[in-house]
Amino acid sequence: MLEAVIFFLLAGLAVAAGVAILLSTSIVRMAYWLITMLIAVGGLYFLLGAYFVGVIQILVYVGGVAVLLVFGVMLTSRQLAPKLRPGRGEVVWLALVGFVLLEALTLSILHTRWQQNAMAPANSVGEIGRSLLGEFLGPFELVSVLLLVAMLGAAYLARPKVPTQGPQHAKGTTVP
Amino acid sequence: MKEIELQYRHPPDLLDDGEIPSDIRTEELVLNMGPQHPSTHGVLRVVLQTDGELVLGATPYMGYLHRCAEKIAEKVTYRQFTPYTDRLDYLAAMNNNLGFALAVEKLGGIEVPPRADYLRVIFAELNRIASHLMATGSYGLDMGAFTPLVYCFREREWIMDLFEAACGARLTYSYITIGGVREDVPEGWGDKCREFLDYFEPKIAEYNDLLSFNHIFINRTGNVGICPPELAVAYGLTGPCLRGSGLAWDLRKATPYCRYHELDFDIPVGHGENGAVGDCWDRYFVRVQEMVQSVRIIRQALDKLADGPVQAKVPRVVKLPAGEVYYEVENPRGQLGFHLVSDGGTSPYRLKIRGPSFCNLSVLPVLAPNCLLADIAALLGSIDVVMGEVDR
Amino acid sequence: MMPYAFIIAWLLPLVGFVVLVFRGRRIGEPRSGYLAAGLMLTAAAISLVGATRWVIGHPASLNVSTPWLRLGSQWINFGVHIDSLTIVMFTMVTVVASCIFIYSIGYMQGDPRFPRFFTYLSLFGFSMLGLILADSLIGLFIFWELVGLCSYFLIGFWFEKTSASNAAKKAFIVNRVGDCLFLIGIATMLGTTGVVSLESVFNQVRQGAFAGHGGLLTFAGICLFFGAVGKSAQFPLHVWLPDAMEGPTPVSALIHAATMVAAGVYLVGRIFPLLTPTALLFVAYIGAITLIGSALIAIVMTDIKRVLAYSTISQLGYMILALGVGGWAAGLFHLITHACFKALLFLGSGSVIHGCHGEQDIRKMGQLHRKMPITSITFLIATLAIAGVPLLSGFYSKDAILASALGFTWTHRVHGLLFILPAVAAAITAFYMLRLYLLTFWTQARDEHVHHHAHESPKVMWVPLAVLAVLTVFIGWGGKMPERHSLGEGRYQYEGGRGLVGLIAEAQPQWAVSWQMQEAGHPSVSDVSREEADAEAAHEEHGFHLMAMAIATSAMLAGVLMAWLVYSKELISAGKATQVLAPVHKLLWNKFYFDELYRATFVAGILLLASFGKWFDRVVLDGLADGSARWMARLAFFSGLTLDNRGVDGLVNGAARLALVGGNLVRKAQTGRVRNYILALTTGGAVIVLVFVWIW
Amino acid sequence: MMGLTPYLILSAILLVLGIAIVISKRNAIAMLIGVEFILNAATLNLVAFSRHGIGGLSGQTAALFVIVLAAAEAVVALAIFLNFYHTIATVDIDQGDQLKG
Amino acid sequence: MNQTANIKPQTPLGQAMFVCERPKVEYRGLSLKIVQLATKWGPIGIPLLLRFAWGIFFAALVFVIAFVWVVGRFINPLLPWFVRDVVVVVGLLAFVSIVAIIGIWGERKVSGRIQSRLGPMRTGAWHGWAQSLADGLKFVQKEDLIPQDADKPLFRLAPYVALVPAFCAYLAIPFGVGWVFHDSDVGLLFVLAMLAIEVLGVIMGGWASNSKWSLYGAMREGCQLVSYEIPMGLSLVAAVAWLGSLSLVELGRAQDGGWWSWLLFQNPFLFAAFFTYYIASLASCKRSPFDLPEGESELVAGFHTEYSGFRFVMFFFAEYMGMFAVSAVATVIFLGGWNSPVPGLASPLWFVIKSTFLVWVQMWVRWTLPRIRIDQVMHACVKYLLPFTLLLFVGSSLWQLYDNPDHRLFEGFAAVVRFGLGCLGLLLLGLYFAGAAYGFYHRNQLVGQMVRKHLPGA
Repeated sequence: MLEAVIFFLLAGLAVAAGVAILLSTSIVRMAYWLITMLIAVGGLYFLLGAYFVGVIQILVYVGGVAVLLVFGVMLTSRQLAPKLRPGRGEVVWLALVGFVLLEALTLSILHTRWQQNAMAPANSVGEIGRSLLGEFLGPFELVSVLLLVAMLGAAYLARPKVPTQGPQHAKGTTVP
Repeated sequence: MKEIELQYRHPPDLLDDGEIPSDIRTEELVLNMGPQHPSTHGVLRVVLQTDGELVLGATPYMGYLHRCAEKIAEKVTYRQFTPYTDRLDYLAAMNNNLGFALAVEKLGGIEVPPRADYLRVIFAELNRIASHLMATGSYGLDMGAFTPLVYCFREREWIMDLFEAACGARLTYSYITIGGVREDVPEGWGDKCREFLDYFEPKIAEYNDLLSFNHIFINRTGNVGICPPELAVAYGLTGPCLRGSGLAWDLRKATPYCRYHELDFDIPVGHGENGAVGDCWDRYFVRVQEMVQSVRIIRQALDKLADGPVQAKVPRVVKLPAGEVYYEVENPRGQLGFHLVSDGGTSPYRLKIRGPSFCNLSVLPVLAPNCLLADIAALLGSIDVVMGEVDR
Repeated sequence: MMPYAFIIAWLLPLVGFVVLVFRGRRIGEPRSGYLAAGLMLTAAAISLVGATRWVIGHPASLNVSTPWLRLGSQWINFGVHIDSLTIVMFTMVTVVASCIFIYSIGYMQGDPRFPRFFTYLSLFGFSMLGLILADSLIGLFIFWELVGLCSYFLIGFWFEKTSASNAAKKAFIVNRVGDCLFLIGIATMLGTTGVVSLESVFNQVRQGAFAGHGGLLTFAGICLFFGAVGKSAQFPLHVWLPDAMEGPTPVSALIHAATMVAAGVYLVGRIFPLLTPTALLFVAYIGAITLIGSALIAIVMTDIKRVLAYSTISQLGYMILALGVGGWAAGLFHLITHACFKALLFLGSGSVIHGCHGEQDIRKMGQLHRKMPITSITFLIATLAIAGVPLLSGFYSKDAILASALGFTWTHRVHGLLFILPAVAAAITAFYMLRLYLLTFWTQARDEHVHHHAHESPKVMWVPLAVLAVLTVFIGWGGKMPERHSLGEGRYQYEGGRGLVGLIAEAQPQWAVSWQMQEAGHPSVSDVSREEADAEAAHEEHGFHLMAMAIATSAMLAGVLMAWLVYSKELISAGKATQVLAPVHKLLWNKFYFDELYRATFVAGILLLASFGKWFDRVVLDGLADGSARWMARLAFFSGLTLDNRGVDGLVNGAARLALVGGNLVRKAQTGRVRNYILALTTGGAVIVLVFVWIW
Repeated sequence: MMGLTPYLILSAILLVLGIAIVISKRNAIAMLIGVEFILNAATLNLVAFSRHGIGGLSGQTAALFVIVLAAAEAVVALAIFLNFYHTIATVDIDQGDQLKG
Repeated sequence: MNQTANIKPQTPLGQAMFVCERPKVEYRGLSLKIVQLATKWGPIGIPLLLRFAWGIFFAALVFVIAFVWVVGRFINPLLPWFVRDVVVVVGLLAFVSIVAIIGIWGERKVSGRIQSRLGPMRTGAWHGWAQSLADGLKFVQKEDLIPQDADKPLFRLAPYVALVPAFCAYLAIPFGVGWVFHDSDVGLLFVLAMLAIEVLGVIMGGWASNSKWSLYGAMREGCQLVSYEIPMGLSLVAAVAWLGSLSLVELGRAQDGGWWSWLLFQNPFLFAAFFTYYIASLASCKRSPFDLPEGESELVAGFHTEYSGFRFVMFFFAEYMGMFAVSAVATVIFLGGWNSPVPGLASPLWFVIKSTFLVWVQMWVRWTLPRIRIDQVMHACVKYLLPFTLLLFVGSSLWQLYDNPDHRLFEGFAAVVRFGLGCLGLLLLGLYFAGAAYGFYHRNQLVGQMVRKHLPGA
């Protein structure tokens, strides 16, 4: 019973976050609503017994990506940022498509009979580790390469265009 | 001299659909290192144009501590003006008084008894040590190390006690008056002074361990705010700032006054051990070495302290002959100059005071660009500005 | 061999016509006349020879027919039917025509269009002979029209005179009215019986072609009779004949006295078996009305040719009456005799006019018998003949007519008028003929100028007069009406006929349709029952003949006396009489206002119709035409500018613009904004998901 | 015991919200946030399935991969966006329609 | 001042002095109530409280310990499960707040001692122990201002977002064998995650207070997070890889073989890993050389410049909780947590001692070293610390690979190394205590007798 309550609480929080983002115009608010959503979903993972995924979610997403986004917000937000609102026609069309999609998905979900076999035991991190390096070794290596590429790409893209002289002394400081 | 022009690019108008220049800096922020700021040593306001952490331009604003000292000088008799000189560079009041007194004496042709001279030297150097202690301590504070300040103040307290014993005041002494010294030091003062010097000598090494040679400190100050000698001369830097850039120019040696020529001391100069010549570390370290030299001077002066009158015969209301004089004194922060024009009346016709900090501060806009925000604090601390002198 | 001789005789005038048409002008004045007259004389000779051979050989009837034209699936034959009536008519026409041809050579002397006159006369001769020989109603109708055409040409010969051209047009139009009804009649006959030649028609009728439609046969008969009314200037359609006098006198003589007008009576004679009793009664009454009316008008006429014209109309009335009352041979015999003396009268008046240099008003003439003795004598003979003086041809034929009329009225007491009117008219005829003769030849010369110039006409003119006078005198002699014996079933047998009358009576039809009708079990077509008709036909022959002769001569004498009193003795002054009977005189002078009547009704109607037509044409048709024209213009304009510009160009440019607009539209889709693309993406996704959901 | 469907429905809602955000927001970072929403919806599904026995453990490892990749994607996206910001001084995505037809 | 007098105040020189009405500040909210209460009961209550201060303090301490012991022993099995959780949470909350309070007081005393001054002496009886209480009281009654066009909701939320995760970190930290709220097998990561969230609170606070300086503070915090988190994680991973489990309890239990079984001394790489972790943890809770987010000298007070009143206290609490949490993790993983140096005497006390010692070291470092510039921080963490920790991780895993029976030779060498490191640790500890003794012995000379002479009541 408690689990259901918690589930609806967290689900409610996540959805509320989504809706709040839709409605709000200040980008900072949106960023923080995203963070609440991420934490809510993390909580849901805990609820589902996937502790490792939950923690990774919070660590990687909230700790990393969210902060990155907040950085993006701060770098680009100007005091007098104009309120960017979507056009009216777009909103109406979007609402329509959104409802249709939602309706379709929920209908499909409700109609199919999921094979409800036994609840998997809350597995330990070790098994995930083993499967990560066993069954999923291929993807694991690929992801590592991808991350490297992404890092290089991002670094290259975000390099300072204007050759800032940088503080004269910055060159060649050495830390023992 | 590389012309360092202020690269300031206006942010493009949002709605302007025109051609967008290719290299747009990120958002530029204008910061107000306002009058109330922990690292501005008094009411100095610096407007910074920053691009993220990088500072593009700094323009100091002054005038927050302006008390019209020079105008008042015209209304006030010479003697009455002495207390005002204390408040010019409130950290080195003795030297200010000395400067003013020497200027008047030079114009008035007043002869000062030798004991007064030596007393003047002793008190000036003690005041220099106190002011340098203040500078190094607060510089540490700027760098984020809180402990050195406390240690420096510990010794400064001792000096303050000595001053208090001598002239009853801890900060604004107005002890050195026209014609000599207000009153003689109590006896045993010299022994107390020697006791202090013996105690103080090893402490300087302690500061060096604590702050000067601290690796983080060196990182924060080395190669920051490098002021080449030519730039220093061009902007009229004087005092530790000038000597930090490697120029050994000290009025006490260059144009010795009140018996400095008889004393033996040497002028510390920045050699750029930890970074370039003329960087913040050099200016800081020059001050530390000057403290050592001051101790030597005081010791020699104490030894030469002969008995005799401390006050020359000067009428209560000093009347100077019409004429003008410009007399400079080596203040802990640089050359403090008094340009006295008298029309023969009891009060000067016009008194122009050259504050060393004023000139030293002028180099900030030149050194600031391309520094980081934290370096500004370091730079400002190394220049060691006292607003009293700047605003007068 | 016999019929071919008549065919050759028939074609000679055609040859003359063709030669004169092409070489008329080159042949010149007198020689064209000689050519035409010569050809006509040879034709006359051939017909006389043929007549004698016929009288000797007594063949029943000769038929020669050749397939002529194909009407739908049926071949129509054009043939020649020769019987005793044809022979008599053929000879009468050719003889009279040759006399007139010769006379006109003299009369037309000096006329600029001399050859053309003889061209028309030859054509007339050919068509009149063809009419007589034709064996079928259609053949007859063709020559009927040709004759009308020739009368139009000849009346309007001096077309410079507007009155002549109007008269020609009037004659032709009135004839056309009659011809229309005639054509309707032919059409119904052809329609119902399906055959063309008269013999076969009679057989069909006898076999009951008109079994169910008695009325239709009557109607057809009346329509055919109306053809005759038009051609023979009977009561309703008689107005053209007096005006036809505008033509040269020989024309009047030939066409309006002897031949063409006779054609109507000949037609009635030919189709006599078809006429039902009602039709016959109708014919009789038309004849009676015509004869009394025109006789009264002739009294007041002052122009020689007008008086003769009206006398011709009344004599034709007599012939129609005779046929109407059943006296078939009497009517046709009167036709022959009338042809002779009427031609003589006209040629006489012609020589008088010729002598008086174109003066036609009898009030300006007088005392011309001295100036023109031969003309006056021949004129006197003709006048007496027409008046019905015994021993002249007129007396015999008029007497026969009155006898048959008396027989008819005796049995049908209700139709008493049919005898009284002819008797009275006989007296009036005698009166106005003598008035004419006296005023022209015996009263004082009322116009010196005319009197002075009067001179006797040349030999080429008075020789034909003489010939005709001789004929008028001798034709009637020795004639005797044959007896009729009923063979039952409506068939009759004739024998005992002598003389010219006998010859004509041979061709009398042997049956009457009225009997056939009753035989076929149809309600009586006539108001006389069948038995009664047989009885009356049996004994009507001989009793009435003498009574009629007595009444006729007494009427003639009364007329002569009156004329003599009024004009030669001047006991009763004509002027005073005209004042007393002023309204009557005025009525008669204006010819019973028929002209005005017709002008008021038909002419006005036609004019009205014409004006309506004009209006209709102008307003409606023009309107339509203009309107359509205007619409057409607008349409053109429309099609031109709009349709073309907008349509075609529109299409072309439209396609281009369509492409442009389409392109633009599509371009709009590429907004370059990422969000729009994603929106499109999700819409597609939503639709796909929706579809999958529905599929489940 | 919670069934599977609530989780699936929640993920569907999150997906739609994510898409809506991506589409409706004109600020580039908001779009990134939208993308994060979508990815989270996916991972939630993965974990929910693995929890309810379908696919066993691979669901969670896949979720891990998704999270890691999402991080990489966010980094690259932000780099691109900063570049965009550097060249066109606005935040508004719609300004970036140089490829307009 | 007689309001009716219409004499305009003038300066000696005769100009009309510009008189500005002092804005009447009216207190709002909690602080108003407390002020009223304090003014009402203050004069009576406080001296009473102070007199019996010590007694009250010890009574509270005894009560808490007894309460926890009783619950753990007797009520535990009987209660429905959630009561236990609630009780534990309350206990934790109490413990943490006490830690924070002592921490604050401790910091001020230590900094005093370092700076050759006494630190707070007056509040409360002995050595101003009630100073943090006084501070709390002070802060509570201060008016919590919100800058005018600040992002109000975010501004209010920031302190909580900073405080709550810091507290949540304690849910996974085992104080003793059974003494953990929830022994999940990803405990370590959970703690790290919670610390990551705390950073967001700081950034939110910095951004929301709508002043350029606080924005700089927030940005620096962000940069710092990005740079220190990886080395911190990696050094922990090196340790965890050694033992094979992420669960802190597991880790603690594995180190119960006396001080040489502590992970610190297992292999040199781990030894270095401890120090790299410790440096990174300094950065994570914004301490000493890395306290750029609130760099007083440049950014006035960094991200919490605009905060005042209770909100500032919350940030303060969050900081100290973070310090203790980070030290706790270090002790559990590297220093054997609740295991005593001598095998067998395991008890939560050891855990507290070790953690406190590490917290002390943080304080010690803070009051000696100046602040590093932000680009130097990033340089340090990314260019030097990161590769170094990677090296350690590789090294320790290779070491573990060969340190097993089938490499007899290497195993022996490993044992020797382990023993050597143990001695080295002992040596360092001894060195520290020698210094301390020397300092205590020469305290007069060091501190300087003048101080003792000059300052009254020294």
